[in-house]
Amino acid sequence: MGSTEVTLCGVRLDNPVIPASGTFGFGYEFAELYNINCLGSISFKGTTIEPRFGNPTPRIAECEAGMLNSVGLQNPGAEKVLTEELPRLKKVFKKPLMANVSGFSVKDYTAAVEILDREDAIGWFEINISCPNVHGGGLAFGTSCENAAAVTAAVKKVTKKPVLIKLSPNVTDITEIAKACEAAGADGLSLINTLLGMRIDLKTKKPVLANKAGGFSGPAIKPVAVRMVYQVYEAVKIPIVGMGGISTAEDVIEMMLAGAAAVEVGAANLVEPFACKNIIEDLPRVMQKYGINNLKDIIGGAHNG
Amino acid sequence: MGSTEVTLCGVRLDNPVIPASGTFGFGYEFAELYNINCLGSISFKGTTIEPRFGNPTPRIAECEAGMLNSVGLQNPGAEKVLTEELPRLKKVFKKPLMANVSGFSVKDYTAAVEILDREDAIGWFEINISCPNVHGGGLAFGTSCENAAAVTAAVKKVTKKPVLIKLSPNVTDITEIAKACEAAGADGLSLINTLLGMRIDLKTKKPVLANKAGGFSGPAIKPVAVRMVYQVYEAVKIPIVGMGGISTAEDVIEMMLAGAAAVEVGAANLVEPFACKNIIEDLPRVMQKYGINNLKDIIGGAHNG
Amino acid sequence: MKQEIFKITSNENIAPSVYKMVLAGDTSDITAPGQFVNIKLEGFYLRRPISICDYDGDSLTLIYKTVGGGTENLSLKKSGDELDLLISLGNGFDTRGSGEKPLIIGGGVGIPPLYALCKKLISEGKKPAVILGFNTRTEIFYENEFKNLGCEVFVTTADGSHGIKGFVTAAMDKTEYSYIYSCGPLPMFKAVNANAETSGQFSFEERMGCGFGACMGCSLMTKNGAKRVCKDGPVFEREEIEWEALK
Amino acid sequence: MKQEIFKITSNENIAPSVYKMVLAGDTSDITAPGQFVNIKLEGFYLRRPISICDYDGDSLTLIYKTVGGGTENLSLKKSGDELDLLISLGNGFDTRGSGEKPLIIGGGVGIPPLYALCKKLISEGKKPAVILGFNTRTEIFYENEFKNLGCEVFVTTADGSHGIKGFVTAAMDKTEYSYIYSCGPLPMFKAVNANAETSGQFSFEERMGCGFGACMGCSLMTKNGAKRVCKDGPVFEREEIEWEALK
Repeated sequence: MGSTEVTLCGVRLDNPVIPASGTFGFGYEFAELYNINCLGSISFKGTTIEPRFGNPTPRIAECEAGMLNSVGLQNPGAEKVLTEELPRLKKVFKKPLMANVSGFSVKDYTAAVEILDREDAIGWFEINISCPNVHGGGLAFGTSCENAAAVTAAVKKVTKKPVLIKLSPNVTDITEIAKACEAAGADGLSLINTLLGMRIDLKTKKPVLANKAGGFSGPAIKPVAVRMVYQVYEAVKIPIVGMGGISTAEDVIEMMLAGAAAVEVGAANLVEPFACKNIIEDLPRVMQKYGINNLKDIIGGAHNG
Repeated sequence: MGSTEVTLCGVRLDNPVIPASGTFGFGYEFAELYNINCLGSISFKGTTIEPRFGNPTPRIAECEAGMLNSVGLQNPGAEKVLTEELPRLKKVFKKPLMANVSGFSVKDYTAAVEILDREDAIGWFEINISCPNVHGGGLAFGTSCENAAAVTAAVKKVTKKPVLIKLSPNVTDITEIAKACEAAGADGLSLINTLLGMRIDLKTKKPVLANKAGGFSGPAIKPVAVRMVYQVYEAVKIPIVGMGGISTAEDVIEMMLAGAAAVEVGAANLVEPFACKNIIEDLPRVMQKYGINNLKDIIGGAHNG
Repeated sequence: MKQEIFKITSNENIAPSVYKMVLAGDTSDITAPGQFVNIKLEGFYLRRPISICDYDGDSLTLIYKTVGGGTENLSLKKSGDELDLLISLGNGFDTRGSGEKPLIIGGGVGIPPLYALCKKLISEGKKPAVILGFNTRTEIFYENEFKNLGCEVFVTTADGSHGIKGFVTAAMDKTEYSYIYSCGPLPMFKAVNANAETSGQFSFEERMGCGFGACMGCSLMTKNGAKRVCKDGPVFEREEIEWEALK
Repeated sequence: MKQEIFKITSNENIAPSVYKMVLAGDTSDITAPGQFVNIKLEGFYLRRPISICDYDGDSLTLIYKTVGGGTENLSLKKSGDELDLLISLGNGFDTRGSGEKPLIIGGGVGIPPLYALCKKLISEGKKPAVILGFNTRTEIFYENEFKNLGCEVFVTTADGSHGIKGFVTAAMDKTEYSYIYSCGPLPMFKAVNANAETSGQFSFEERMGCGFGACMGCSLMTKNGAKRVCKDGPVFEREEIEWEALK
């Protein structure tokens, strides 16, 4: 049987499958269903320095092969995440965690990272500069090279853990932002965050979401994600965590061939709570089908020749 | 029965349904199947000043709820379109046509428009500044406000017909490009062109398309299209032709509520050759279901209140 | 929560756009009336949450209204078809503080989960009264089913075509009650709350992503902070609801 | 071209990963062997083009290989299931210039459309010879069907496990011929062309968007300019093919 082991910024993962932030909470709901220690890691619910309720409801809409959300970073704030959520999560998950952090200013980011940095179980920070659902918030950092670099550099100063920057796909040239983050010291990149989308309700003749637009995720966006991971892989040397519509073991392999060193599974967790477990269990079979012995050998494989 | 009539830049259409350029050829294939005079108009195959074969094959890939193409503007060149294709098309279609024009320089665009401008049956020009499949080509115009404005202004000088500019969704802020085109004299806007996407073949471990990336269309991209039409509607005063994944009469209404004065149907024509006819025939029923008497009254309706 | 495959036993139209589906499968995970299931439907990305109307050891009754493509698809399912369900989601109703004579108030398709609740209250020796609100006579369903449980049932119709003319509140003074259980549209909740003389529980509806607490799509701000309708609810106590903020 | 609903009569596995499907429906639109149908499959965005193996007034035979999700889905269809087909796409083979003794050369799943061609040639009083190329004995299909038409049939296998060892070219000198008709993989085409002593027609395959000439997805540059494999092809004459450019 082939090996699914990969390394992300020097930290070993049993397999590259990581539930994406915002689709897995702090893991307890899933731990009721299966032993979540089968996961490569968990990117937990996006955390901000202050507690947030998020946007008004409705904040979910269905699309063809996907969904919109406008949750808007609901979370109990970094201090409570550190003292209440993570101790609970650590009871059911024994591997390094990925801490997803959002903010509205450089200081927001560094303050939240400083608090969470006290937790040894955190293996990586994933700095979200691309949330489409907060006005004047993270997305402003994700669409400007200067701002992206500023956040990256500031966060790097306050933690010794590897720092991944989560990039927005809603930009003209994602490789420019990627390169700016790399130059500012990022240890890795996560992409893509959600596309900005909208649905309109024919009955009410208004946008379905109270916030009007929302983040579009699910299998529908996978071709955009694969393209961007492929482009960024050629633009930077730091590792990429690929995401966007991954729902099957085949999708994991496609994303890794494009250049991902690990992957995150997002919307799939919401419609198929066993999605990550199923993918992990199916990986050896699919690897064998496509003649892959060692999963890490295929990272960026589509660029060869 | 309600009225489906709309007006686009002063030209009346029996209904807002227009097959999108590149998915309907010059209409003959469809005229074998049904009387295409039921269509609002036809945006014919993207025309360049010189004949083009386009990109190497394979140039089609399947996606979840959509497809990629990297055709790359195959066409016989403006002169042959004028003298061979349009006379044939005019035999089977008796309404004003939309002439879709692409180029690699401002002069390319104006030269092709000058040739096609001789054809009285052309009701509008649709200037494609957003083709994702040509290197150093149209897309460069579609991602820069200055270039978009330059093409718009130049084309406006060589024709008296209404000029629509077809915008790329692969930008950070589509409203900036839209406003630049409006300021440069555009009479209307078409959006969205395809998203840039990629699929990788697990067997060959290479991109499916010979050109690697391609334009992503189909129902999967509709939420992005609706969002962009909604945003652009608030940014400009000129009419919008909305497109991106439209496959049903409900989709037409959703896009018009977002702000489209007319719509184009693209990928749907390829998998369901009767798609436009079916949509047009279904419109009155769906209008009645949602209490719509006069289709043109709902344009931008989702912005009210 | 469990993921289970259920087999459809029957699926019938019982009122305009309202269907009753009976399914066979393992219901052992259900802990309280008022919980719901989340149904996977081919061709739709999100599951469809439907409240549980009734259940016993190996069967489940769902009553749902066709409001869009998903529920229309569900209405076309046939006896023998199988469905992938996430079962027993949400907290459900708590019957412990109901007192001797709880009042059950349901409006339209908010009525179904109150049926299993009513049965449970009766099994506990309580004497629930029931108010069922509809717009008009033709939309009425489950009046006899509640009567057959042996409770006092008041039906209201907005147009007076059957029972008491008016909204559910028009029947609230027809009976004494020790507690309120309600499920229905938000305007009805507000009217019930304005007229209520006791504590009570209200079962909420919201557009959901997952249905099991992962996505925070369906959050509701309460006096005890942000709650997930799907996981911490759908049933909330009258006292914790931010009545002024509801819209 | 027509859009027609066909009903599946049978769908059976005839070789490893190779299936034979017979469908009932209106085939009157077919004008030549070598045309293809484009099949709508639930859950797949693009239709799947499959060449027509055989047909009469009200039935159609397709032989296809499962190479991905779409064809795997097709292989699971049952007798009685209905399929939405665009029927009689492409130009098909032209039998007019074949001479008395045309040679039919097929490789693997390129073989099916040559069967209806062979029948047509025979019906026109010609005496076709047939070369069928496979990798190995277990993959062979339709050898007997061609023999039953009364023609001379040569089977080649790359590993020599049946018939003549080698590729189809190993059999090309076993018979005299007046013309060539070929369908199969590109390397086979090149080898056939290198050995061919007469004119001929070659049926091409390419990833298609629409299958009926609208999208220009499957273009092929020929000596007569750009051609659409789906509409102007799939059959092209040996003389118009840009052999050097094929890859």
